[in-house]
This record gives sequence, structure tokens and C-alpha cells, in this order.
Amino acid sequence: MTDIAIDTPSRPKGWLPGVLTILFVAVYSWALLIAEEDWEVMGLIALAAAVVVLGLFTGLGNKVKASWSAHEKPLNLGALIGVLAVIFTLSDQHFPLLMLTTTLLYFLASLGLNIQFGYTGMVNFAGAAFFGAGAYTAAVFGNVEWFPPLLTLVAGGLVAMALGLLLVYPIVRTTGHYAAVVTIAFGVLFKTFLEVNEILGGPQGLMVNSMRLPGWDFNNSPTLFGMEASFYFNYAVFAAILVAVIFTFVRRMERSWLGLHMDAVRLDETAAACFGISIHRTKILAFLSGNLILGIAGALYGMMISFIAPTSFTFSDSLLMVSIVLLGGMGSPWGGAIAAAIVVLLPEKLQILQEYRFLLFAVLVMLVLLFRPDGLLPRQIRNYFPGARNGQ
Amino acid sequence: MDIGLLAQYLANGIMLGTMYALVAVGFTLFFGVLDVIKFSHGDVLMLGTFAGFTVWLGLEAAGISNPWVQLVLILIASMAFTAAAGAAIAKYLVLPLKKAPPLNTLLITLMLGTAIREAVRLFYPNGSNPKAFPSLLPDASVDLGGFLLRADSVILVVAGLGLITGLNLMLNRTRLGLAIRAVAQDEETARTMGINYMVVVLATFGIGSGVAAFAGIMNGLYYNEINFGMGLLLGLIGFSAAIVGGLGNLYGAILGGFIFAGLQVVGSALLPFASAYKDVFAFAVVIAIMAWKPTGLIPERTSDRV
Amino acid sequence: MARIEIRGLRSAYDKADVLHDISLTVEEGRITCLLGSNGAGKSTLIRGILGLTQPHSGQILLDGEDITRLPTHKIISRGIAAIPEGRKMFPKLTVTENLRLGAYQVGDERTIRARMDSVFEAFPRLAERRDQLAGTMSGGEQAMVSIGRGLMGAPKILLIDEPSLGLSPLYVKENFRIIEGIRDQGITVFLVEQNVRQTLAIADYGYVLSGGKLVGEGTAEALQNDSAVHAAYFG
Amino acid sequence: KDTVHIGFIGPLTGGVSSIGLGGRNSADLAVKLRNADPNAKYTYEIEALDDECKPNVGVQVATKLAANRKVVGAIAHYCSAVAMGTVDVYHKFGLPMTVWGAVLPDITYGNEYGEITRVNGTMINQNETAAKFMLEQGYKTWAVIHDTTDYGKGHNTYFTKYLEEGGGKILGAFGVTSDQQDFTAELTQIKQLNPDVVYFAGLTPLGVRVRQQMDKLGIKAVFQGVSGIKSDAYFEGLGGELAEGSVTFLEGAPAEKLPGGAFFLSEYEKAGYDSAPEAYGPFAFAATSLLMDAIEEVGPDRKKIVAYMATVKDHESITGPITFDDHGQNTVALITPYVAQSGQWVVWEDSEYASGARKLPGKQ
Amino acid sequence: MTNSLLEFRNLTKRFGGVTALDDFSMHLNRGEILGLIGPNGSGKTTSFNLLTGIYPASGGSIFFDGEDITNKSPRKVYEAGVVRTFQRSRLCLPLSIYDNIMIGDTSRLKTGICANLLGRKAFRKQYEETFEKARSLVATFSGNLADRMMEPVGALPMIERRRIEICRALISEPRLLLLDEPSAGMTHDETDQLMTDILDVRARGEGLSIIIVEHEMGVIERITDRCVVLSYGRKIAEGSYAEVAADAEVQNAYLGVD
Ligand SMILES: Nc1ncnc2c1ncn2[C@@H]1O[C@H](COP(=O)(O)OP(=O)(O)OP(=O)(O)O)[C@@H](O)[C@H]1O
Ligand SMILES: Nc1ncnc2c1ncn2[C@@H]1O[C@H](COP(=O)(O)OP(=O)(O)OP(=O)(O)O)[C@@H](O)[C@H]1O
Ligand SMILES: [Mg+2]
Ligand SMILES: [Mg+2]
Repeated sequence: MTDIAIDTPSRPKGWLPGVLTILFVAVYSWALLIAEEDWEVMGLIALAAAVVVLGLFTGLGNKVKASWSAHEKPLNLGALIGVLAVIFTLSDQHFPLLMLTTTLLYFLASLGLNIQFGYTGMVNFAGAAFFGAGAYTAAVFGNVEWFPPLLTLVAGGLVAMALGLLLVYPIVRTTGHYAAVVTIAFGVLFKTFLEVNEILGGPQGLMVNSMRLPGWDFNNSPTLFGMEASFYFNYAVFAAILVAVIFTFVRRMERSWLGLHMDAVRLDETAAACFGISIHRTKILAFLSGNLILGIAGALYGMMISFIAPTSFTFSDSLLMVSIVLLGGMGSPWGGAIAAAIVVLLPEKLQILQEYRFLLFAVLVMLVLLFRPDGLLPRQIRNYFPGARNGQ
Repeated sequence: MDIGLLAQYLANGIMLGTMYALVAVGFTLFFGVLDVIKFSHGDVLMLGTFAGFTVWLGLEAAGISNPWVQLVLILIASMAFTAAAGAAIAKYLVLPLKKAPPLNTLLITLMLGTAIREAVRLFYPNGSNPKAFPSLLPDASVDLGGFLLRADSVILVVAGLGLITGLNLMLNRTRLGLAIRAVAQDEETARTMGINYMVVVLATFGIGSGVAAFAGIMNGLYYNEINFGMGLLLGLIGFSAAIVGGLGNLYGAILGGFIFAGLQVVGSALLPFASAYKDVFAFAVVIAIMAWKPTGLIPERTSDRV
Repeated sequence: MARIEIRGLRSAYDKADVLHDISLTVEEGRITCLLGSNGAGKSTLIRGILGLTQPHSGQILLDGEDITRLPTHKIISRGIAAIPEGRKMFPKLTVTENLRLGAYQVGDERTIRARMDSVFEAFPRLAERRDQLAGTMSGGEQAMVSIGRGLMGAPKILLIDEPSLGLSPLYVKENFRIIEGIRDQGITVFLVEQNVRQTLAIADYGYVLSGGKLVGEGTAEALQNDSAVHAAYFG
Repeated sequence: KDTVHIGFIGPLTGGVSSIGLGGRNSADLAVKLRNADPNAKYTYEIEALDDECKPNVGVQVATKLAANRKVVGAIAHYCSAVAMGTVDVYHKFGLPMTVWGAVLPDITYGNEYGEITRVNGTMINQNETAAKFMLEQGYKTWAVIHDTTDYGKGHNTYFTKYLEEGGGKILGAFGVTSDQQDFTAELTQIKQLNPDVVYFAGLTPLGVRVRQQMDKLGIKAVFQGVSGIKSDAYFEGLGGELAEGSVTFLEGAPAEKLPGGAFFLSEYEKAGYDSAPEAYGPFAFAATSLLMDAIEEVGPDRKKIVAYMATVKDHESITGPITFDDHGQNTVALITPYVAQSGQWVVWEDSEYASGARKLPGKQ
Repeated sequence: MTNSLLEFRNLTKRFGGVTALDDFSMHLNRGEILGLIGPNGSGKTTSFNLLTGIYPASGGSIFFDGEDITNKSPRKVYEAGVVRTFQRSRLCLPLSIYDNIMIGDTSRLKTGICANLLGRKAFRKQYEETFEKARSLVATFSGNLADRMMEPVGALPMIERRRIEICRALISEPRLLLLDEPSAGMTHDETDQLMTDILDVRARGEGLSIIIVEHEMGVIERITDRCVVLSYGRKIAEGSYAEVAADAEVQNAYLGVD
């Protein structure tokens, strides 16, 4: 035993701020999801802004951060429970559940992109293409009788990964802006190919069969406590669990030697190579695992939305996904969660503004960036085992 | 394929290439000075073109109808307007984010692009519909055996290439050019040399955006049609062209622009009954070029060393 | 006569205070040196004079005029030039272009040429490599570019931050000779150096900085004989 | 009076927003007029949503409407791919929805959903008439430019089918992306093929560019468009001279010729919307009025409205009588040919072209 | 087995028109500390770059422990046991001290996907081991940093960064350490202390060989067994420091005659 813990306060940091945050966020998202009237929506947006400002200036934000890093595991679990609780309270509300699930799946996609450019520094402007690849795979395999739907999800990921394989050679060779062009080109190519080609439904798109688990079709509405729930309830719960699982893995990846290698490759390839890190292996691993996640998210999204067409996976959709990562803060998974909510829910909640909504959305995002240039929740320094004594 | 057709393709390609190159130049300049991707470039171009169009409407209303006078006034007005817009973007959106990850600049300019596009669509009178841009250049043409060589195309190409060459000279031969390149590499040391950092950055963004307006007007004069979405694709292609050509110097932008134009023309000429695939083809070739030359066709001289 | 006068300067990065209440003067036509261990705040002081770091409080006077909040390029135009710490090159510019930037505020081409020639005379290495990208030069070669660039401005006051870092012993000697030569031309020099022995050999007056506070000052001889300075730096 | 909620969906942002906005304004106008009518049993409130012309967004907003029990019916979609994606949603939730603009046949014919009806014709009707009409004019050869969206591709498919059945010849077909700027490469080839007619399947912005560049290359063929170019914007983008002699086809009777239609146009003018109704505004108006008629008749009840829709026959509307077949498709497939004359779209029969005072290119 | 650990045979490197290394041959004995000195731009850093596989050689060959490693990838060279520091510090500034040091230890870290994602117990074990190891190494060089292992390197002053960089190189217990001007920017005392620390670490393990590039002659005199002097890419002298310092050519080209 050594005397490390000199400046670590012996009193453990409280879990209360974390729990309160979860409660607040849960109630808030519930309210936001069901808000319909203009004044409700505007009020809630104003409330969020006020809370953020308050959190920044009173140091409340730091308290939450500290609390979270001291009790990460239970609080993460708490967050999952929070999400599930919101899902249950909304169980018969189709539309809020649809939006919630969409948010979750975009969040999932942002996790994939985070591995790619948050950790490894490989920009990917074809996120929507890989997401779409997953969805199209789900459409194709979903129609094959004997193909187990759960595997379809995996297949979606694998196909996206395989498509990524096509790009591996140029991607590994290029860096920075040059790599950006490779993915941009691929994204445009992917969408145009789907559009001009009739095999996969052409511009009209394809139906996607619903998700099925053994003995359970997700298109059926489950009955909860005697009440009929929305069929989106299935997807919401499933997505929440999927996100939790993949989140855990992404976190583990970040907090492992693999994540360290990714950071090293991003920050200084030459030095990394001089210390035995394989640049190629690291980049390929990051690119493919990112695409795997994008593909899985896309597959489930396709099954839920049940109809896909090339116009849903355009360059601007890719940019939307990139926005989530940047807005949240590069390499910061929780930031991605918040940003996904903003990017998915805000335009929707702004429907009341009709044709003005994108203008307003764009202006809001610009304002956020001007005040938080590093994103909403900038990435924290790596801590392999948060809360562990060594870590402090 | 007969000569006339071939010549026609060539002429088309050159025209298109010049236009792409003019857009690409802007991207190269912005990378050059601040190492940022300014995704709103295409939309700024569109804004400049609409500004020019508005001026034209005003001139018509004021009864000034000499096409050359109109042309000069339109160009001056739209380039000045866009240059000011570019400088404002640099000052209020790009510079404040200098310390943030460079991709965040991309996001903010991306959003700005959306905002500009939507604003024109919503607030320009009848902005969601295409507008008929006047043809102010002489519409004389020579028929060279099935191939129509048009005076306006020639003027546009010459003007465009001349502008790029002039810019390149400016960048490589003048004090301002030297300052631009210095600022790009090390802001603080550049200031220590007595360079007025802010002025140089704003000037670069102004120039790059002004060139975009030029490209936009050229686009309008050539196609006689402008619309609020015109910048989107032009921006995307300009960006790709800049990169494919290489960020080494402005000639990379020309090369990239012409390659892109060539790919599209060849794509639709060689794949006549599958011309829908021409973009697939063009972008596939772009990927291949990047795999072959990972830093573009005219790469920067590298200065990395260990 | 005092060319630069600093009064009660305080500086900080983010939250950490770096300079506490510094007052010093740099006299006309002399080499004034600033000694201090790593992280003492020497470079911060230089940056403060150049207007690169805004001080919290205090004043910087140049020939009696307050320049504390002037933008850097205005300060440079008053006849100050700097050789910054850590051989800050423009890596993608050639040696010649780097040198030219040293004379950025000089318009006349002939003057620039003449100065460049004298730099090449002092550092023949640079003449051999005039078109090489500065970024690909060896560490010491880059230091030469940096010094040469500082001379290009033909300033009235030259601020030098650790110029001999990474230079070979031969060039270190050469370097000090050059600095002496600069002084002999009547240029005022403010020199920050790690190499205490050689610095004090050419300097006229010196200050000692420690932990952001001035802890000593005096003529070079006095400092050389000062036991505290001696103990700290001569080892 | 009780308030009844109805929904409107269309593309309110993005490239085809002018049509979406025209549709929304027209639907809005119908509601306003009805609310001003003292005989109406209910007060109507319209909730307009934006589908961005993207299927996934379409499904989202359709779900939003359909899941909202207050909403009893909807008028939706201009983009066919979006409608294809959302029909299942309406069916699942039992929300009656009337299409106001999308023309893909499968939207009504691809399913057995009673909830789905459509007031405008399909591209089948339109292209059948178009092919026949143009062949009657004596043209023999065509070159086709279509955008690669479902809209352009679909039109191309049906037009080619009917044209070839009628003996016309397609010399070449070129797919282009919907945001393409430059068509000189395609048009250069078309010039080489030297067709009588250039058939263009796509929307106004693209059509303007194609027409414009045809002129630049000196192609003298007739420019034949689809309903997508029947807009005022076509003239705004081209100027009257270049547009002159373009032909297009639109489902429904010409609004200005029907008494209700003229009323619609003047009321639209009066209401002061800042964008034109565009080609499909009248259909949105008609669909909205039909829905409100149904509600007046059977009450604000989704099931009853669906049942009512199945019985609609010769229902008066500003686009002519509406009769739904067993797929909910309006069978009064009246298709009107238009020709561009002196800066506006003129019904063919009334034009100087029909009378012989002016001539389409290539005619003696 | 010969006594020579490393051998350059007629090594040549050209950059365009510049010949940075010109037919350079030398060897390093096991356990030796060799000073590589010479005027600026004489090719010292370049020889490190060729050795560690960053640049391909234009001619000649490099043997390490009897094996030809000419033009091997940096990774292979590292795996053979050669590590270096850089003339301009190259740490990953946003990462913690611990992270930076761990980057130096990749050969021993388990980098399998399953091991990292699934075997968290084993991972934790390795983490705790390496943490202790890194901590004690850091403690050798800079006592106060040992308690700040999780702070970002970017917040540290230059001199501390240099120390961390040396820790990063030493953590993998290499066989050959290449130091490129480790003392640049340090005062006398600090340089002295740094050298003492390096020798300390060396004494703990067995037979670490070192090549050091330095312009501070005091350092060279104190710690090297032998010196090789380069000028314009050629070897102009070789021998103990006293020998080379007495050489007229070396004085002329490098030391400067007083
Ligand atoms: N950009 C910065 N942000 C935060 N702290 C800084 C920054 N630059 C310097 N510091 C801190 O300020 C203090 C003084 O730094 P300064 O560079 O002025 O020292 P110095 O005396 O020049 O040292 P050296 O001899 O190493 O050049 C140091 O503790 C350093 O860590
Ligand atoms: N990538 C490169 N491109 C062009 N020239 C180079 C490159 N790298 C090194 N050189 C040149 O090769 C020569 C040797 O450089 P090197 O860095 O090895 O010198 P050095 O001995 O380490 O000098 P110093 O003591 O100044 O660091 C120098 O003249 C340098 O300019
Ligand atoms: Mg310093
Ligand atoms: Mg060196």
C-alpha cells in the first residue's frame, strides 16, 4: 500500500447530485415529449436554457460531474432506469415513444461516429450511408422467412462494416480533410446508387418488416397492467437496452488500451508508430466498429419506421449525425445523448413554426456553439476505473 | 463520335471546370488561412448571386439597361456584398471558435449555410422558386460544324481562369499573400512579425467569398437561372475539387475543378443509356484518386519532420 | 534613458497567476538580461511586452508612452522586434520567405535584400538552404532562421527569448557575438537566456525572476558575484 | 360549435417547398372559408406538418397526426416516396387520409387500405393522355430526361409504356439527379439524336434549367413536361420567351374554367398568401373541402369518415367531380393539356396553338 | 555473439538535393553510452529517424543485435527494443501523464479486442500493475508528478514534459534508448539531475544502451563512454570525449575555438 490518496478527499463524493439530475432529466424529457401546445414547448426550451446557464454559473454542473465520476456505474444504471421509466409512463403514447426511440437510435449512431472521429480522429461524412446500409439490410433480410430477425440486426451492422471495408484502403491512407472527401464521395455515391438502381426498390424505397423476437412481433401492441401499450413501446424498450449495452462497450473501449491507442493515433501518428502502435490496425478497428454500430442502429431504425428510401440517407443526414457528435463534444458519449435529443427533438418540436423551423434550428445550434465552442459536454480526461482510488 | 460533338463536350467541360475551380479556390483559401472547412461557402455563393440579381432588378427599374454597365455594377455589388458577408462570418463565427476543435467550425458554418439558404427561401420575394437571371454577355456564337462556340462561354472561362491566376499571383508574390500564408501557419508568430492578424483573416475570407460571388454570377450568366439551392451542390463539388486537386496551391483547385467536370461529362457521354450512374462514376473515381494520391494531385510540400 | 519601463505588471493564464507585480526597466543601447529558472515567467513577460498576453494590471511604457493594450502589430511598428521562444517557424514557408516576414513592416525591396544578405553572412547555413521549407530544417537550423528573422526588422529594440536553445557550441558562441554586435549598433536588447555564464559575460544589466517575482537585479558583474544567483545557476 | 381537428402534411422546407406551401395555403383557405360559413356544423382547425419530402420524417409526422385522437382526418403528401412510407401508418391508426399531390399509382393501388384516398390522378392517367396527345400532334421521336427520384422515374416508365404502345419512338433516356445544375452533357447527346420532342419528367426548378440549356445548345425540339412544371415559377425562372411553346399535362379540370375554381383563385388572391397555390393547390383545396364535407355529413369520427369516403361519387369540387374507385382513387381522370403562351399556362383548346395562330416547333 | 549492439553501415540519406547523412558508419557496444554530436544540421536527428524507421534510408544498412533492421517499420524497431525521445517534444497533450506513459508500453499491454472489452477483471489487474510501475518511474524523475498521474500533460511546463517523455521511453524497459537533446531548455542543475535520474534507471535494469544527442558538452563529458562526431552527414571523429574535443576538425566545425 502506498500513499497515493493524499489529495483525494477521503469522503466519497455524494451521489445525490447525480440522482437528482437523472430525475430532473427524466421528468423533463417526459414533459417535452408530450408537450404539444406552443407555449408548453417554448416554456420547456426556455427552462432548459435557464437550467444550463444556472448549472454553468453556480458550479452545479461541476457538482454533477464530480458526483457522476465518483459513482459512475450506479448512476449509469440509474439513467437507464430513468429512460425505462419514461418509456413506461408514455407506454400508450405512440408519437412520443417514436420520437424517444428515434433519439435513442441517433444517439446510438453517434456512439459509432464517436469511436471514429471522437477517439481516432477519422472524420466520417457518410454516417447516414452506413446507417442506411443497416436499414436496407434489415429490409432485405427481414423479408427472408427463415432469417431470424435478431440476426437481421447483427447483419445490418455487418453489412455496414463490410461496406466500410471497401473504403478501408483510402481511409487509412488519407487524413484530415482528405479523408473527409473520401467519405463524402462515398455518401453521395451510396445514395445515388440506391436511387438509380432498381434492385433495392430504387427511389421509391422498400418496406421493412418489423422486429421480431422469438414469439413476439414488435408490431403487436403489448398489454401492460391491462392497458394496451403502443407498439412503439417494444422498440423503445429494446432500443434503450441496446443503447445501454453498446454504450457499455463503447465506454469500455475508450477506457482500455484500445481507446488509448485510438487517442494516440489521433494526436500523433508518428509518435504512436514509434511506440509500437499499429496505425492501420487501430484505424481499421475504429472505422469498422463504428460502422458496425451505425449499421445496427440503422437496422433497428428501419424496422421501426418500416419504410425506407434513399432520400432518408443523404449527405445532409450524414451531416446531421456529425452535428450530434460535435454538438455534444467530440469523444463525449453523454454529450452525444444530449445533442441527439436536441437534433432530433428540436426540429420536431419546432413544427409549430412550420416553414421557419429549420432556420430557427440552425440559428439555435449556432448560438449553442458560440457559447460552448467545445460542445455541450466536452470530453473528460480518461479515467480507466472512475471512482477507483488509483484514478484520482 | 464526330469532332463537333467532341468539341462540344470539351467546351462544356471547360466551362463547368472553370466554375467548379472558382468555388474550389475559396475552399483552398480558407484552409490556407485558418485551416477550416467553411461549409457555408456554397450558400454564400448563392447569397452573392441573389444580391447581384437584386441589383439587376434595381437597375432595370432605374432604367439603366446597357448590359455592360449592368454587368460591371452587378459584379461589383455582389462581390462587395459577399466579401463583407464573408468577413463578417470570419469575425463572428469562425474566429470565436478558433480554439475549439476545427470540426466545430465546420458545424457552425454548416448551420450558417442552412440558415442562409432558408432565409433566402423564406424572405426573398418568392424565394423558393427559381429566378431567370439575365444574359448580359453577347450571345454571338460560331457554329463550327455541329459545335456551337459561344462568345459568352469564352468570356466567362477567360475571366474565371484569369481571376484564379491573379489570385495565385497575389498569394505567392505579394506581401498580403505572404501574410496570408504566414497567418495560416502560426497566428501568434505572425502577429509578432507585425502582421495585423484580424485584417489578414478578414481580407482572406472577404476575397474567398468575393470569388464565390463571381462564380455565382458566372453561373447565373451561363445558365440564366438561379435558385436558393444552387450553392449546395456547387459547394460540395467545390470542396471535393479543392481536396482532389490538392491544397498545395490554387492550381490544385483548377485541376480538381476540371477533373470533376471531366468526370461528369465523360460519365454521361460514355454511359449514354445509364447516364444516371454518372455521379456514381464520378465519386467512385474521386475515391480512387484519393486512395492513389492521399494528399491530392498537387500535394502541399510537406514540412512535417520529426 | 529607459526605453521600456514595466510597472507593476501582473499576468495570468486562465486561473494560474504567473507574474506578480513586476517592475523593471530596459535601458537604451544596452543589453538587459532576464534570468530565471524554468517556468519562472520569463517568456510570459516577453509576451506581455509584445501584447500577446494581456496583463491583469500594470503598465508597459515604451519611451514613456503606454503600450499596454495596443495590438501587437502596432507595438511592432514602433520599432520592437522579437525572436520568440522555441524557434517558431512558419514551417511551410521557405527560409527566404520566413526572413522576409521578419521585415514585414518594411516596404522597400532593396533594404530587405541588403538585410537578408547580412543575415546570410552571419549564418552561411541559411544561404545554402534559402529555398528549403523551414519546417524541414534541423532544430538548430531553425533557431538560425528565427534569429535571422528577428534581425530583418532592423528594430530599435530587440526582445530575445532563449536564442541558443539547441544550437551547437560553436553557434552559441557566434550567437552571443552577434547579440553583442547588435548592441554595438545601438540597438537596445532585452535578452532571456538559460545560459547564465555567457549571458552575464555580454550583458550590461540583469534581473532575476523566480516564481513570477523579481528576486534580484544589478549590473552583470554584481550578479555574477552575487552568491544567491551563483548558487542557483552556476551549480 | 365543436372544434374539429384535421391534419395537413406536405414538404414545407427544402427544394420542393413552394408546392408544399401552396398546398398548405390552399388547405388553410378551405378551412377558413368553411369556418366563415354560418351553415357549417363545426369549427375546423388545421394542423400542418412538414415531411421534408423524406419518408422517415413522413412516418414521424404521420404518426404524430394519427396518434393524436383529436385529429379525425388528414390531407397529405406531395412526395410519392413519403406517401408510400406512411400509408401503413394511417391504416394502422385508422386515420382517413386523402392524398393531395403524390402521383405514384401504388399509393392507392398498392394496398387495400380503405383509409387512403386520392383526389388527384396518378401518373398513369397523366402519361396515357400525354402520350396520346403528343402522338396526335404528329410527333414521332422523343428524348427523355427524367430525375432519378420516384417522381421522375415513375413518369418516365409510364410515358415510355404508352408512347411505345402508340408507336412513338424513344431515342434516348437520361436519368439526372434532382439537384443537378448542368445538363449540357446530356443535351449534347440529345442534340445529336435530334428528336422531335424532349420529354422532361421532374419538377420546375430542374425543368427550368433543362429548358434553358436546351436553348443554349440550340436544340429546337418541343419541350414537353409533366405536371411538375405546371407552375408560375416556370415562367419566373425562364421568362416568357423561352417558355413559349412548352407543353405540360395536369390532372383535373382547369380550375379557372370551373366556377368553383375561379372562386378559389380569387379567394386565394384575397387571402394574401405570400406564395402561389401552384399546380396542386386546387387539389389540396378540394381534398380539404371533401374531408370537411364528410365530417359535416357523418360527424367527426374516423371510422365513419372512412366509410363515407368509400361512397364518394360525383362529388362536386373545384377540380371537377370526384369519384373514388374501390381503391380510393379518384377515377374522374380528367387530364388537361396546357401550353405555355405569352408567359402563362393556357389550356390547349383555348390556345393560339390549337387555333393555329401559333405553332409548336417542328410543325408546319 | 559480438559485442556490438547496433551498427550503421555506410548509411546515407538524401532529401532532394540535401545529403543529410553521407556514408555514415558506426557501431554501438552493448551497455555503452554513446554521444552523437555535431553541428546543427549535421544529421544527428536524421540518423535517429532512419534507425527508428520513420524515414527510409537512401543507402546503407542498419544492424541491431545482429539483425538487419534497415527500413523496418517503426513498430518493428520498437518491438526489437529501440525507443526514443524527440527533439521537439511529442506528447499527447490532452491525455494524462499515465496515458502518455502507457503509450510507451504497448508491447506489454494486452490489446486483443476481447481482452479489452470483455475481460475487465484481467484488464484491471494489468491496469493496476502498470499504474504502479509508471508511478514509480515518474517518481524517480519528478517526485511531485507521481501524485498527479491523471492530470493532462498539456498543463505541465516544458521541462516536466521532457521528463514524462523520457519515462514514456523507459517504461517498456528497452535495450536501446535514443535521446535527442534531452536537456534543451533546462538549466545546469536540471540537466544534471535529469542525467543522474537516467543513469539511476539504467543502473536498475540490466545493460541499457544509450545514444545521446546533445549540444551541452558538460553532459556529454560526464556521461558518455564514447563520442561520434558528425559534420555535414559524415563522421569526422570518434573516441572518448576528451579525444574528440581535442580534435582540430571537431573544434573547428563544432566546438568553436576560443
Ligand atoms: N498557455 C499557457 N497556459 C497556461 N499556463 C501557461 C501557459 N504558458 C505558460 N504557462 C505557465 O506559466 C508559467 C510561466 O511560463 P513561462 O513560459 O513564462 O516561463 P519561462 O520562464 O519562460 O520558462 P522557460 O525557461 O521554460 O521558457 C509556467 O508555470 C507555465 O506552465
Ligand atoms: N524532411 C526533410 N526534408 C528536407 N531536408 C531535411 C529533412 N529532414 C532533415 N533535413 C535536412 O537534413 C539535415 C540534417 O538534419 P538533422 O535534423 O538530422 O540535423 P541535426 O544534426 O539533428 O541538427 P540539430 O542539432 O540542429 O538538430 C539538415 O540540413 C536538414 O535541413
Ligand atoms: Mg520561456
Ligand atoms: Mg536534431
